[in-house]
Amino acid sequence: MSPIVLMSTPMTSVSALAPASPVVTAAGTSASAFPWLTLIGAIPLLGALLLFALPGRAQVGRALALGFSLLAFVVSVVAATRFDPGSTAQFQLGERLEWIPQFGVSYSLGVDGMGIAMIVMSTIIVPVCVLAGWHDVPEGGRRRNVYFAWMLLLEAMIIGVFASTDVFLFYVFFEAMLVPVYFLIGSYGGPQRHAAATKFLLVSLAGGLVMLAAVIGVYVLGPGGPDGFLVERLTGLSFDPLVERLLFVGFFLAFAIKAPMWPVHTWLPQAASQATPATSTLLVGILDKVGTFGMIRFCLQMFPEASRWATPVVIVLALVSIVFGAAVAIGQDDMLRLIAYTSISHFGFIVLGIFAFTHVAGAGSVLYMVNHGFSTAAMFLMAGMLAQRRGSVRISDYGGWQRVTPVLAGCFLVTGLATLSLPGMGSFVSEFLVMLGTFQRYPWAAAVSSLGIILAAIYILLWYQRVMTGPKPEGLERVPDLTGREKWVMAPLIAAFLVLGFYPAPVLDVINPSVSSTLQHAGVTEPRPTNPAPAGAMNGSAK
Amino acid sequence: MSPLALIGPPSATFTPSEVSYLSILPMLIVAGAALIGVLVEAFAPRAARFTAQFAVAMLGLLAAFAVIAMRAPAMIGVTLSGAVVVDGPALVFQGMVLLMGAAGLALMAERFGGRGPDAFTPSGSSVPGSQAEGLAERLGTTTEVFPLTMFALLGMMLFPASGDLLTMFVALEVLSMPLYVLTALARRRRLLSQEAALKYFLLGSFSSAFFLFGAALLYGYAGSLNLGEIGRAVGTVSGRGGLLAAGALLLFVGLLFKVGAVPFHSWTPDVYQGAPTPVTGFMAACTKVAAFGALLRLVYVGLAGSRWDWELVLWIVAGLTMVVGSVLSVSQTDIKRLLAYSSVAHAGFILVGLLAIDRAGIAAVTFYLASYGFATIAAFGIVLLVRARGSEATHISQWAGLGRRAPVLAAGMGLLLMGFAGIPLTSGFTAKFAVFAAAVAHAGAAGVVLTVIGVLSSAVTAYVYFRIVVLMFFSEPGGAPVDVLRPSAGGATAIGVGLLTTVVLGVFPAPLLALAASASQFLW
Amino acid sequence: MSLMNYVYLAIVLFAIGAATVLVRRNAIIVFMGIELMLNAVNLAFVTFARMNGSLDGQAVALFVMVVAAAEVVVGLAIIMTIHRSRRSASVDDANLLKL
Amino acid sequence: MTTLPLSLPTAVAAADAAVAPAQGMAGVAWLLVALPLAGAALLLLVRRPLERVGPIIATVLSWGSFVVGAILLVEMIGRSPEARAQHLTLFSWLPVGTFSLDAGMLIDQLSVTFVLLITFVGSLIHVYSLGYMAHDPDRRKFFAFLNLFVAAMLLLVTADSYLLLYVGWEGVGLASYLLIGFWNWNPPYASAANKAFIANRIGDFGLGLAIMAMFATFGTVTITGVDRAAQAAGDQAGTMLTVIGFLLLLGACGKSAQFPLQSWLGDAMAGPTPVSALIHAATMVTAGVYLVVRAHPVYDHAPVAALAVTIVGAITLTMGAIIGCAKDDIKKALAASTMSQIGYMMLAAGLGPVGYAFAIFHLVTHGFFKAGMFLGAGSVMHGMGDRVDMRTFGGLSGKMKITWATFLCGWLAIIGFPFLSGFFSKDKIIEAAFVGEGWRPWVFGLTTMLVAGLTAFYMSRLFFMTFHGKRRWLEDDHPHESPASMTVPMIILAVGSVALGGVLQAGGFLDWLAPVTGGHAGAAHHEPVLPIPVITGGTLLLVALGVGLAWARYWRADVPVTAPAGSWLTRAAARDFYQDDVNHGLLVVPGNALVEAATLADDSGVDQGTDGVGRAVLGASTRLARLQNGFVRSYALTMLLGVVLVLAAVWMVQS
Repeated sequence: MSPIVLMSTPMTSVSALAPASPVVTAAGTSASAFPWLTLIGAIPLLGALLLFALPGRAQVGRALALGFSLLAFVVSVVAATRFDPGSTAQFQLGERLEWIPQFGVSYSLGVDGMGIAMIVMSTIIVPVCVLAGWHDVPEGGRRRNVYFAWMLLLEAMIIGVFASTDVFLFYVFFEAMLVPVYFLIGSYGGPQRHAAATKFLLVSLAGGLVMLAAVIGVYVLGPGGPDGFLVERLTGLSFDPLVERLLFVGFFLAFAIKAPMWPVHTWLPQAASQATPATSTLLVGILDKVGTFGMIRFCLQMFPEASRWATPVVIVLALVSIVFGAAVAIGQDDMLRLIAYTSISHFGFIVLGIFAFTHVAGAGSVLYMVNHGFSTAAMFLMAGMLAQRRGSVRISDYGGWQRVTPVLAGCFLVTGLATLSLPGMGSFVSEFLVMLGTFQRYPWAAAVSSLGIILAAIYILLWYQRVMTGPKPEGLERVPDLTGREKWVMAPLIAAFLVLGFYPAPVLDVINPSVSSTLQHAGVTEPRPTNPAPAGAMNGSAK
Repeated sequence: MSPLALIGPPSATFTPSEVSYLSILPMLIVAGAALIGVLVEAFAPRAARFTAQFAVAMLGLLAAFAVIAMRAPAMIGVTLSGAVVVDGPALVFQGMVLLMGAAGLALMAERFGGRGPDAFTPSGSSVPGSQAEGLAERLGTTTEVFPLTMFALLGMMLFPASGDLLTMFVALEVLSMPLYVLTALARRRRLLSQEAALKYFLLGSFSSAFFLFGAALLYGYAGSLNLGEIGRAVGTVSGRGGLLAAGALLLFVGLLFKVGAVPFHSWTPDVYQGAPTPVTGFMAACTKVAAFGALLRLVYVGLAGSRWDWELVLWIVAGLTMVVGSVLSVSQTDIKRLLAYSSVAHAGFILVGLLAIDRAGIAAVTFYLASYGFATIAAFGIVLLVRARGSEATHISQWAGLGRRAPVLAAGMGLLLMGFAGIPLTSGFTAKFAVFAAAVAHAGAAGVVLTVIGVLSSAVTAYVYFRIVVLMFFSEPGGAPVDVLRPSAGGATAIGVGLLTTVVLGVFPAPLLALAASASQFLW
Repeated sequence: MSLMNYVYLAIVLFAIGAATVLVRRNAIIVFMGIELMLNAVNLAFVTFARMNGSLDGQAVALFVMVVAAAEVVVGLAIIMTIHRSRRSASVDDANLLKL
Repeated sequence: MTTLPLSLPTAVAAADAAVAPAQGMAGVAWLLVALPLAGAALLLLVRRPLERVGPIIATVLSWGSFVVGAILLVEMIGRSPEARAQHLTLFSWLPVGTFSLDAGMLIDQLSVTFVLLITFVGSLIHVYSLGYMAHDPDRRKFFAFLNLFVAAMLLLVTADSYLLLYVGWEGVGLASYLLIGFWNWNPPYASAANKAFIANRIGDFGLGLAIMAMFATFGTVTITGVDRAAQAAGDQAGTMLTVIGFLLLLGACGKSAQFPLQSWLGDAMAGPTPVSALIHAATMVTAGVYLVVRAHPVYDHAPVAALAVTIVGAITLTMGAIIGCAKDDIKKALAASTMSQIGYMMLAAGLGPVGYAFAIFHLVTHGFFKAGMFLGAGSVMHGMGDRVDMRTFGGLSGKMKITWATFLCGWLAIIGFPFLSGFFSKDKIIEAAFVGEGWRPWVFGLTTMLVAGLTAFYMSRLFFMTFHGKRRWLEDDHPHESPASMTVPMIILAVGSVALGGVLQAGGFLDWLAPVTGGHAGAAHHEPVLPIPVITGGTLLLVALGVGLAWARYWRADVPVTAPAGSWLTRAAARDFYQDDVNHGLLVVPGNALVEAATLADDSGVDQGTDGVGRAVLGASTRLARLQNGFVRSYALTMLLGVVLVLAAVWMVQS
């Protein structure tokens, strides 16, 4: 490798005294003296390598996995405290090493508010998944160690995805993370797991390879040079409209598959229903966010014209995802498939918010990504805990469980309420912000998307009713309620719902600058209210 | 920008009567080693033959490579009256051929504790199952494969360094003929092996005839066989356009046959399947490297000026090669055949890079060949190790559950397959990126179209590779028991090098890319 | 008589050789077709040498003959082995490797 | 955007002239919500130790909220009418670019009225529940949910923005869901809970969109901000205001069980009776009225939307009354009555400034008497083995004297017996309904008046069937009076039923509300189309008729134990005018069709599409592979064809 080339430190001086007006231009990456982001990613990577190397006799595998994932969490929290929401640099905690200068590729890391939020969310969910997957490989041995190793490897890759500021590097992580997921789905799970893993891989790979063509296109049309792949260098280029649209489609398709949006979603229900709950959690809770993350980071920022051009189609697809996903969810008997379809519906909201091109909707979408990570994680884990007790994921095999396992039922209900976006839960805040922002531009779209909240109530409550209510089930009186480990799995998630529901301001403060900078790059102006309130009463409560 | 301008001015001092021995020293070493091999075969006692042959061949290869590695800048020059041109690309390709040849040789020398090379019949001329075969079996070794391989390598080294069409033809034949013989020498399933040799030989000669005819037409057009002269003639000679275009395309037929491009690929699956597995690996890697080296020289030095005449045809060939290779690999059930079709698809990807007609394309092709070549040798090396009742378990159903039985080997194969599929952080990804980027950047709309076809074909091939991964890791072992042999140090090294390059060229591709880029200047 | 007629003759011979490869089953005859193609090329080379007034083409013809001779050695060896194993020199009988 | 300093819950000055920053007790008004919320959290999280004491803690916390509310009221009365509204900023809730919303509380006359109603009735019902739920194994959870409800309801009425209101709005919906389904091992109860929540969600859909429309139109969603913007925009924003008005109405219909979203309320009686009293009679279901009154500046400039409110109210009040006549289930009859009474309030709210204050007035008195009657019904059920069919009651007055007496007060109050609570509040609405021009006063006025008679009939029917006439008890019935923890709250509410109307009327409640509701003084300027004495007299006459008819049929005459077939109207009313069937046809059937169609499309369409690509590739592969037939001559032919094609291409290009 070539010697380290540290970025210069552009424009960070005004951070503390930044004016209250929206940031004019956020650009550049402020370097970090300490490679925080690399460290966050390196911890699970090391853990993964260690677990791969561990002999099968070693029983400490999962404890090690938990330890490494918790360590990554701690480090990510420390890094988050180093993040300055007031900075004018688009990316912070920057790191830069030359990697493939021939292609203008550098190992460039950096996060904006969205990035750090996603990283922290990921490092929270992974230990939860490790705990949740504690007994997933009952026979133990090497196979179990490898299971957790894949999890940690996936975590490392995902952190790489969220932290890359180099398009090539992003792509590398984006595609490479398919491998751990492929093995997680294909090796551990239900009887149809091979088919599910293959489908996941092929659909993702197809999208990813089309994106590769677009990445190449961006590179060829970009400025070139040893850092020609940096997002910031690729921002604000003027493309031929047709070319820009093609490039946009190339990126968008891959992200839409990953997200997943209707009609390229079919891999998800299959994968989620076959994988272990912990894997499904990682899959839907974190991995799929990469799709929407990519839309914001790359589609909107690099191809603003094309993004606006595609908006009508994307919005319609998002609305179809919302309604379609929710409607299909209502009809599911398989809990895991049901959750998968709810996620498709929720991803519809996220995409809707992204392409509404308003600050409120954009911030809502980013927050939604965080919230959905927690809520869907909780949902999958609940389903897993039920399935572990009953040995079935079919809803029709249940009934009356509230009488037997009240705490489980309570957690399940809270999780369900978070999924149906009850106010007070984080998911409400984000969903409402998305709709609020969307309404500013597309009232009809907001109205249609609102149908999703009715359908959400139906699928969640019917589910709860069929599983939990009714007369005490026969022969299951001795089913244990939540164990201590399971409570520790659920507690942080439920706490996250509530905290983000009532006090999302700290997270929003972190997200806001990245949203406004993205919108700035996208070249849109905020819609104004038609009949604004007289001065003094603007902007909610006066300050 | 004119392609000629890119290639740059001739810089060597041209001395007709002199021979720059340094420039051709590596080839001389290999030729010498091959000849010594013949002598060893004739005079050395049977017991010492294997060791002696292997040592001579391996030392020859390593010495030749050491010369290139240490004296490369001084070696550059046109020599032998322009018949041999040793320039950057030639040296890089020779280096690759030597290293891959060494890896291939190590696999050919694999004995698995027996007396002679395990893959080869002790008596190629005997009837399968006959008394003579049994006798030869008892007597031991088949060591003639080593000098044969060395002769093939000599041809492969000369091929990309050929300064004129005659040298190129001779090199083509020198590399082909030992391979025909090697193909016929499998120890097990000898009928298949002989059939493969026959097919390879007939079709190979057939294509050589086309190559030669193309050379004749170009000679008729330019009045010279020298590629540089032909290149210069393209701009100046008028009125014989038909000769030029037809000649160029017939030359391509000969070379495209060697790389296995559609529609000249049909020998590939049969020969790859029938040949002894180490030979298949050797062929897949070294022949491809040498043939692409020659193709590059032909295109960039001789024919770049007339690209409008043949470009369209090659675009179509490249597209067809990617599509047919990847689609056909989907329905394969024999692992060697499957890898054969995959090599066809890879030839298509490399062609895309070649058609950039730019130095970036040369570097990309070089990089692709390096990453593909080592990986494919390692892949065939792994195939060599998986046995059912003594012979190689090549039906993919026999690979089911291999991940349980031999996790390290299966993991290695999985890594190689991911490399073939072009998963990032493996060499295959960087290589694909390089060729596609070169094509998009320099081949205009055709480059974009080919790239899109290429990425879609990649998706199809990925299905194929991951199907094997599924079998190895996610399926329960099938009926007949499958054993995994332990390779010797040499074989393990060959496989290890393939694995290592897959990872290293994926994670740190910059040095090789830099080398390939700095060595992308043709001389004539 | 124009020298080009020799070229045309070469082309015709080449085509006859190629047709032989395609239509005959006996491996030896097929191989002879290939030899015919090579010699047709020789004719073309010599003709072009004459047209261009250089000796290169004639030199090539010599090389080609040598190469063809080498090919005969290798080719006949292969055909012989397969004939011994199968008791047949028909190229269509060697049909195990397919699909 | 820059970082906002993370503001802790502090009273920050609101830069709003009309609404003063919070001072004194209002500075800790958040305790209103926090106390019961803490109770709910505590009871839900700490399980075993609180099985016994938990209910008491919950009750104490609820009373604590009442005390805070009472102090707020006292302080508020101490200030001048203009300075009574106070605003308390709690913390930065949603700082998002142009939409920067703090969580805050608006303490004004309207919210304090509600706070007191909720905390007082709510606390009484906590006390009542101590007795009523004494033997339920899950009572800890029950009290947690009750506390949760109180907290959410208080949040709803004290929120300073529509969005925070929405939080409370769905919070009470959740509490309602939990409490309706409290005995959800009985499958119909679980379904009833779902139905309530989902019907409410349909309403919430409207409220949510209304909030979005407010933001898009006015750039703010605070109550004061929208008020001022709506007033400033006036008729310029007429269309948007009408849209917002309709959307708010949809929300109100869902929560207040107004036509066409009324069907859930009857089923909601599945919950324990104290729940029905508190949530489905006194407080939560009136939130729709609160919403309309809160948003009155919107309706002031959106006459069409206001008219729609009135019409919805009129339809519901009539429908509820008719349904009430046909129900034999005591709780469902009371629920129908609740619907009808809320219809009155909605109608009043839709009348504009004339009616806002009356709507609230009736809401408060109704809260007392209806809660009292529900508790009475609960007491009856307590004594009659949890049965609800009035046809098996009768003549209970002797056995349950206190219950009878308190129910009597409630009954008299609701039928508008002179000088009891209902008389003051309901008659005002009837009078206001007669105000106006054209057809409206006649339609609305006469409707309200006639339904007053109907109300008297069905409430008397209920009262007589339960407490008078022959005893139609089942064999093992042993009716007995309830314990003091139940009767005392009933007595207190009965006192309220009797006296509250008069006290408030005398105490100038309407004038007190005037700064918020835009002044009922309007009534003075607009005379009813009929003279007031005529209205009052006519109403009383109709009431007397209704009571008399009920007396004749349900006290003097024998009531059959099994319900007679009845006329088509009775049958229709007993089935809630086929509301469930209509819903089934209009919502459930198409909904199911959508679900099935989408599932089918997903399984056979989209999924097959993805797989189809795979199959196509495989098919192509197999077919192409046939070319690889093993014949070397065929391979040579392929090559030669390639050569020929290539040369042909060259030849074509060259010539």
